[in-house]
Parts: sequence; C-alpha cells; structure tokens
Amino acid sequence: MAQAIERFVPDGATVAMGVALEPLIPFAAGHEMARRQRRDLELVGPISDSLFDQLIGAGCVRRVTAAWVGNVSEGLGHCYRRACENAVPRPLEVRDHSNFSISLALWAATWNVPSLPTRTLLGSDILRTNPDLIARDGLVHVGAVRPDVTIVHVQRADENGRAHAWGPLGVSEEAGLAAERVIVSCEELVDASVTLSDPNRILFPETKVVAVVHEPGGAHPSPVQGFFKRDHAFHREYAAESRSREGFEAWLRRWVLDVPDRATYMSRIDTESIRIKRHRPSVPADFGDE
Amino acid sequence: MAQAIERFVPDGATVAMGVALEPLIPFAAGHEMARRQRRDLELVGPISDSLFDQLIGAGCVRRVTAAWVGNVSEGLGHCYRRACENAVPRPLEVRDHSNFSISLALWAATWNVPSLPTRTLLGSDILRTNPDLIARDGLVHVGAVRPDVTIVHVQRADENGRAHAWGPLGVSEEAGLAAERVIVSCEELVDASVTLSDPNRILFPETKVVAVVHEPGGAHPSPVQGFFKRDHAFHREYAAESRSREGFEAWLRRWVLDVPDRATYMSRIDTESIRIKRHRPSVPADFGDE
Amino acid sequence: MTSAASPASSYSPQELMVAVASREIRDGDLVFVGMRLPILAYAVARNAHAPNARGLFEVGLMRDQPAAAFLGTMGDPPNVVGALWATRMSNAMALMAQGHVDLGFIGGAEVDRFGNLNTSYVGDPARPKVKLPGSGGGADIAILSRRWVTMVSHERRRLVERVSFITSPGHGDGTPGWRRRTGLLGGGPVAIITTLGVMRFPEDGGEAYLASVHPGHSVEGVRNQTGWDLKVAGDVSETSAPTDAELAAIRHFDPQGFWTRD
Amino acid sequence: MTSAASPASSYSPQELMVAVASREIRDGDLVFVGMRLPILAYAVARNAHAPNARGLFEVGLMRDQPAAAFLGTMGDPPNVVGALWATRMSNAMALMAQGHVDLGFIGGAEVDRFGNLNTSYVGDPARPKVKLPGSGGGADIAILSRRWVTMVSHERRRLVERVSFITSPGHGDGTPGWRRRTGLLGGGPVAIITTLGVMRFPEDGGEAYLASVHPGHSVEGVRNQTGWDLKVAGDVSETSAPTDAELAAIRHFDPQGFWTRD
Repeated sequence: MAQAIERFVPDGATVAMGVALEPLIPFAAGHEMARRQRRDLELVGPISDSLFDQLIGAGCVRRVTAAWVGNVSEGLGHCYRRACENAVPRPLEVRDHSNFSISLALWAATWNVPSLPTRTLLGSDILRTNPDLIARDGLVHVGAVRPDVTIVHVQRADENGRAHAWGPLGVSEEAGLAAERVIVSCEELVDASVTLSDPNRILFPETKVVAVVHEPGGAHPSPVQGFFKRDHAFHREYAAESRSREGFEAWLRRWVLDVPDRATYMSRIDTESIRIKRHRPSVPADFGDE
Repeated sequence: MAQAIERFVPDGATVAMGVALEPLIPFAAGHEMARRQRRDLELVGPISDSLFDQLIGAGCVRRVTAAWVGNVSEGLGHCYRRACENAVPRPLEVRDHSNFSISLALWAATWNVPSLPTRTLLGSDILRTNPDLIARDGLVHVGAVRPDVTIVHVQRADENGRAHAWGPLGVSEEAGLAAERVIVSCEELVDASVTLSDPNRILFPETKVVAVVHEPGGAHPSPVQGFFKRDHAFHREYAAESRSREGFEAWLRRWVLDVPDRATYMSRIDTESIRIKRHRPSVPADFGDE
Repeated sequence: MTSAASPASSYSPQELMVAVASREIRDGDLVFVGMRLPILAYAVARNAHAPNARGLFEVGLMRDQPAAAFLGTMGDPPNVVGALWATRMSNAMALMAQGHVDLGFIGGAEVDRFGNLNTSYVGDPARPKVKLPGSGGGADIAILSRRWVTMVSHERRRLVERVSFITSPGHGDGTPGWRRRTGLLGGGPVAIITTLGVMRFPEDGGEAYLASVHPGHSVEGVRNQTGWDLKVAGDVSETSAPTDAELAAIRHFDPQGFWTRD
Repeated sequence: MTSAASPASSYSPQELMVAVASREIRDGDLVFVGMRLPILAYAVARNAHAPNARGLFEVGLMRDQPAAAFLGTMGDPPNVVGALWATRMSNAMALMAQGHVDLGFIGGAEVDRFGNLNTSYVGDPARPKVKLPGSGGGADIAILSRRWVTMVSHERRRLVERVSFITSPGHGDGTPGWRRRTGLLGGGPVAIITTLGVMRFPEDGGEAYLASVHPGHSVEGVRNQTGWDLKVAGDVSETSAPTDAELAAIRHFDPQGFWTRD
C-alpha cells in the first residue's frame, strides 16, 4: 500500500474513495495518505462515512467534492466542521453534490462529455454553491468529474487487477471508469482462474488498474460482505474523540500516525467480534462454451 | 409465452429485443408475435441478428430503431431490404443509430431526461436521417427511446421475475430499466433461493418484470452461455431461403406459422450438436453477513 | 421521556416517531428508505399493514423483507442477504427519476414552514456558523419521489421560519404550484414528524399545519417550540400511541435502542 | 484465387487480407475487434508480434488470448471463456470515447477515396436502391478510435469516388484537418485493405493512395478496379505474402475456412 500511495497519489491529486457508499471504504489507503502527509488533495465521493473527515482533520485535503461528509451512524463530521467553520487545520473548499449528481458527474467523465443532464437538484440551493452544476432549460447539467485515481477495497482480486466486488456497489463502476487510474485493495489475493471464472463480476477493465494491494481488513471499520461486519463501536468512539481538535489528534496518532502498517492496526482490533462466520456462497453460473 | 405476448405486446407497441446483441436473442417471443400477427410494431435494438429481419418479413413491423439489421454471420437481411427498397410486405420506417447511440437513447429514458450528449456520430450522415439525433455545440444529443416492453432471454429466473444473465450483456440493463415493462424468458425456472443467493447478478428490479416464461431453447439459433452454442448452419439456411420472398414465406411457415409452440420447434432441431456439454461453474461469492 | 399507564406500552419519543412514520407507508409502496429511524419504520410497516411494500436503498439495494439483524447503515451485510437487487446507486436513482418511488424519508437538521430542508450550512455558506454533512440522497428524494416525509427533533432552532439554505426543496416559497413551476417531478413533503407532533401540508403544497399532538404534549407546547406562528388544524387530534405490536417490532429491529433510546 | 509456387504457402485472398490486417496491430494495442476477418487478424497478431495486445468487443467483452474455438460472432460462448471483463456495451464504448482504443476494424460495403464508409443506403435513403444493414458499431469506431482500418473486396462498385451516404466518417471531404474541425476525437482511417492491395492515407488525412499490391496483381489492375483515379505511392511495393506461421494461425482459428475461403 505504501508504494501504491507513494507512486500514484501525489500531492494535489483528485482521489475518489468510498464509492460503494457505506461498505468497502478503503480506510487503509486513506490512512497511508495521512502517514505520508499528502497535501492539497481533492477528495471525491458520495458518502465517505468517517474517512473524508479523518483526512480533512489530518490536513491532507484542499477540496471536497461530495454529497455528504460525516459519520453515518453518529452524525456530524467534527473535523469537517472545524475545517469549514474555522479553517482548522487549514481552509477547505466544498463542492456540494447530491448522491445522484455525483454519480452523473462520474458518468460524464466516463463517457467523455462535458456534462450530463438531470432533473434532480432543481430548486436546491446546491446549484448556488457548486459552479459545476448549471441549470438550463428546466434541467441541471452536471459537469464531469474525472478523478486522477479511484481507490476501491474489494473482496477479492488477482495480481493483474481484476477485482471482484459484491453487495451494493454505489458509484464504484463509474468512479473506476472515469478515473485515469485505479488502485485496488482486497481481502483476498486470488489466482486469475478465480476472477476469470466470472468475468461479469469484474468491476473494471484491467487497463485502468495500476496497483493491487493485498490488505486484509483494509476497509475497517466499514463492512465487507462475507468478511467483516461494520464496527459500530469504533465509529462511535471516533465520533466522541474527534469532537475536540486535541481528541482527534490523539486519535490520529494512535490509529494512524504511530501505526506502521495495516497489519499492526488490525492486530489492535478485536476482529473476532466483527468477523463474519456464517458463509452464504452464491449459486454458481455456468460459463460453459463447448 | 402465448399469454405474455397476447397480454403485453399489443399492435403498435414499441418492443426492444436482442439487447444482449448476438447472444440471448428472444427468438421464441418474436416467433409468437408473428404467429399472433402483431402489426405496426416499433422494434428497438442494436443488432438483432436475423430476428428483426424475420418480423419485418412477417409484416409485423412499422418502424425499426436500430444500429444494424441483418444476419451477423451471413450479411444482408433480405426481408429488411425488400421492406425498405420495395415496401414488401409493407413499408418500413427506419431510425438509424449506432450501437453507442442506441445505448445512450435507452439510458436517457432510464434516467428520464429528454436526451443525452455524446461525441459519437459527429460527421456521420446518420444525423441527417434520424430526427432523434440533434447536433449542437460540438455534441450529438441522442433523444430518449422508451420501449413499451423489453423482452430478454436469460439463463435462469425465478417466478417473481428475478433474472440472472451472464456473458456479455450489451444494452440489456438500460433496455430493461428504460422500458415500461419487461418480459423474461429463461432456460431454467429456478427457486428464489438461487436468484437471491446472488443479487448482484439480477438484471432488473422485479418491479419492471410483468411475465416470466420458462422457454428452454427460446433463444435458438442464438447462443446461450452454458446452454447452447450458436447454430451457424441454421442462420446460413435462413439467409439462403429468405433471399426470395417465396423462400422466406416457406421458411416462415415451416419454422413459425405452422409450429404450435417452442417445444415443437425445438423437437425439430438437432439440439445435441449445439448443446453445451462442458460446464464451467463460476467460483461462488460469499454473501455471508453474520 | 413520556410515560404512559402500563409499563408494557411505555415508549420513547423516537419509538413513537417510528410508529407514526410506519403508518405513512401504504401497502404496495416502493419506499426510498433513508438511514436510522426510517429503516425501522419500513420494518414495522412491512410486518404490519404493508406486507407488499418494497424498500429501495440508495447504496444500491432493493428488498421486500426487512433485514433480519440490526443495521447501523443501509450498507450493512444483513441488508444484502435476501436483497431483490444489488446494483449501482444510479439505477436506484433512475427508478425514482421515473416516478416509481411512492414514498421517501429524509432526515432534516433544519425544516421550515414550507417543508424545505437544510442539511448543508447554518449561516453564510462561504463561512458557515455550522457546516452540516450535506444532501446525501436527500435532495434527490425531495425532488424525485412522489411524496416524502421528514423526521426531526422538535426544537425552535430546528423548526425555523425559513431555512437559510435549501438543500432539499419542499414547497419552496410556499406559493401554490411552486414545485410544478420549478420543474420538480415529485409531489413534495406530506408530513413532518417530530418528537412532539405531526405536521401536514395542504394538497397543493404551501404551509405546514399541526395535524396531531403526541400524547403528553399540548398544542401550545408544540407552538412554543416552533420557530414560526404554526397553524393548527381545526380537527387537531392526539397522535395515537404505538401499539404493542408496533413497539414489539421496533424493539425486535433495534434491540439495544441504538436509534430509539437516548 | 491466387496460387503461389508451393502448395504449403498457397492462400486465399481473404487469408492474405487477414495477414496484412494482423500486421496493423502493434504490441500493447487495445484493439476494437469487429466481426469476421478482424477477429482472425487479432488472433494472428496476438500469437505473433503482439503478445501484449488486448481485444475489446462491442458486445461487452475484453480479452487477451484469442478464443480457443471458432467464432461465428463475437458473442459466441468461446469468446466469453477467459474474458478479462464481461460488461455492458456502453462501458466498452466509454473506453473508446476516452481515447483508450488504439486501433479499430470496420467492414465497409462502400469506401470512397477519402476513406468514408457507407454501410447504410445505396441511393436515396428515402427510397434506397439497396438498404444495407447499417452502422452497428462502425460509426462509433470510425469517430472515436485512435486509428482504424477497413477491409473490403476490391471492386469498382465498392471503391467509389464519393459514397452517397457517410455512415462511418473517414477523412470527410478530404481537406486537411477535416476531422479536427468536425470535432471527431480519433485520427481516422490509416489503411484500406482489399483483395488486391493496400491503400494508405497521408498523416493529416486526405486522399487514399496505393501503398502495396498483392502478389499476382498489378498496379494497373488495381487502378482499373478502383472507382476513382487512384494515386500510387512512389515506393509502391508488393504486399508480403502470408508467412507459413500466419497461415497456420489463420487456419487454426478458421479451420473450415468459414471466413477465409469462398
């Protein structure tokens, strides 16, 4: 992960994360950005649960292009508030979207058109604060958002970059296709015979994927279907500690800055309480051809 | 199938078929329309292999909105030619598209917007002959196409309308979402425990599906991954016999009008030569939650 | 917290709100289910008067049966097991843009007399006094669903004369037909369910009025906690308390009271 | 049909066309593979000089290795086994719209001196003399791929001065920069491979010229079969015949000569 972030997420990059919404959020990748003190990032995503809040608090972020930034089970994002209200630790530019409009912004980039029209956001003041949203002829034209890199965490992938994700996908597909490059972290690094046995489940063309990182638990505390439940207590604890700037800084040191890597982080988590133990395998599809 | 076509495909309906392109073409449904002498249909689809040609020859069609009409392995569609060149058996209106633009026309209807912009078709005379395609500001605006009904053939479905299809999907998803209603025919009618074991493979929301027909071989002579190879000889034979109007009429009687149902049709096909015998099950995904 | 005669039917304000919200769901409705209380309201309705309702979740899910286990978010694994469709968010939004979503739920930090919601900025957006999380899918639901309901804690600072920022439009400036003129597809808000009572709107939009007051509260008490001169229905009633069946369902789906106990 | 000295290296015009087309594929190219001969050309190149090429199919597939069995269409089951991605057509088109497709192949019924293709109408579209099948993905490839090649049987009625209907635009009216001015993203046609020879285009578009003549044919013979006064390159050469390796590959992927024998 360290190499992937070092190489493909430079200062100033536009980075899409949390594109499956509440599940599969690439926290491990985000924490690596904080450890490497990335600066002036633009974060793109619909709902990032607490990941965007953490990176904003860590001072990595110049702009957020998102529909919602906070803590899904707990409410407000305290670092987000401090940045917007008091420029702490630094000023933050916000490009407000709705969930639908951020998806359309990514589809516009995917299809390489300047904008896509929609009927949502008519009558909303979001049109007043986001210059990428233009109302004309009874429609809202959503300007394309093209991430330099989209980072996803998935259940399994092979070393060639073929990623299998399942469960709700949010805007994962358009975020990957719209991006210049994609970084994949996965619970299981599998043989190509596994991914190619089901090409319909492959999220993106391998031509977009520049790095595959085997990072078990890389989405904690967000859920991973078949692997981990959501760690509600961890989110609650983060919400409480991040209420004050000092509390957040202590939290960041304990869980990110003073942690060398994800394996060490996971060793400090009570994984038994969140690990999924009841398996529900899907019924196979027959790709026979002869 | 008879009931589904009788009830949901009235004269004058706009019907999308062949939306997975070469595979999974719902020939059984199309043949039922010919037997019931449906009239003034508008057919919508990218590439229909010989299905659209057959329905045009049978006199069911008023308009074709498509990117390509012919016989993929054999070339020209002879009924299509006779209809366009000599109004035989009746005049035919053509709305030319490219594959990309017909997909965008369906996405426009899916998202309920009047049109979607694209960079394709600039410089093509298709813009001259199709009023649904407007060039403006260096972009082509593709007008929405909303089928009254989209008909798909899939590998398996349950009686509640949850359809699993695999292999290349063409424009299946947008064609189903854009349509007022969807008719599904399937090789296997399975228990809901099979379809719900893999909700990511369900093509459309069940709220769109009005009929599920268990119709083994319903896509012959097109291929069905895991079930049937493409019957190239059958396509070649159709191309040869449909070269003349009389030849086509004889073919239509033999394979459609004088055939009571699909089971009888399949009993006249050498299914052993096209049945897929080597199975390639996909590796299951674990949807475990606890 | 309210306390009624029998301990069996004592309940929290949130439990009452969930019960009231569940009654807004009609059988057969396709419901765009938001987070927190609405997830419980859907579960309650599905197990009671709306056995044919379906739920649509912006994360990219459609369900019939409520999830078997507690949900901290709509993307939690139990919400995927038994799902009728696991797809992309844009496909769920597409169904709503086509008018297929009968009812939506939206959480509101600030609500005004015309049912407009602010979940973005308190004060000047350029330098806000409070930065709220934002729209999420709220604006989409407010604009595209056929009708919607919001649930909010009843405080003067939350129920305001006019919101300073309209994240999710209700009836706009309150003039009849504002939504139609503005090009909004859906019908807008039909109810504001609070910790003290239920407010509703005239058929053609306009201004909220007090339709019922929760047990243990008074019309005057509600008006005092409202940031504008709240109109009161001639036939204002007492909100019917949660039935034992409703409470049992709520407590089955939120055993620890994560959402329904303070 | 051409007949060379040794029977081992005797080949059909289609086999020569496939071999020539395969040489247009550079290693590492993402190739938008059309039907029929291009499928064979991709297979030949992938097994020879372009082991890192990938194929993209509009039906919704990406592959590296060619399919193990004969393909009547790109959607045949053997083309799905081993696919790197099975998806929607619009996603394959999206990659091309982003400029990620290095080379495309398009079949042409009529081709003109500027490389414009007509696969729609011969004569007045309102009452055509011949109705051709249409664009399929042809127009998309012609407009969006970085460069493309067409393959056509060399007859006067097919190689015409100007097509009456431009389905898939080449270099338009032949003026330099026509594609850029018209807003076309890709670079346009680089070669017309026929049964008699290979025509190419200047860097900045314009008019096709004869670059090589197939063994057994003459420059004059080619010009006589061309519907316009065909320019000839100063260094016009003889097309190199298919190597035994190329022929072996072609016959491996088309054992019955379905595409490559008349």
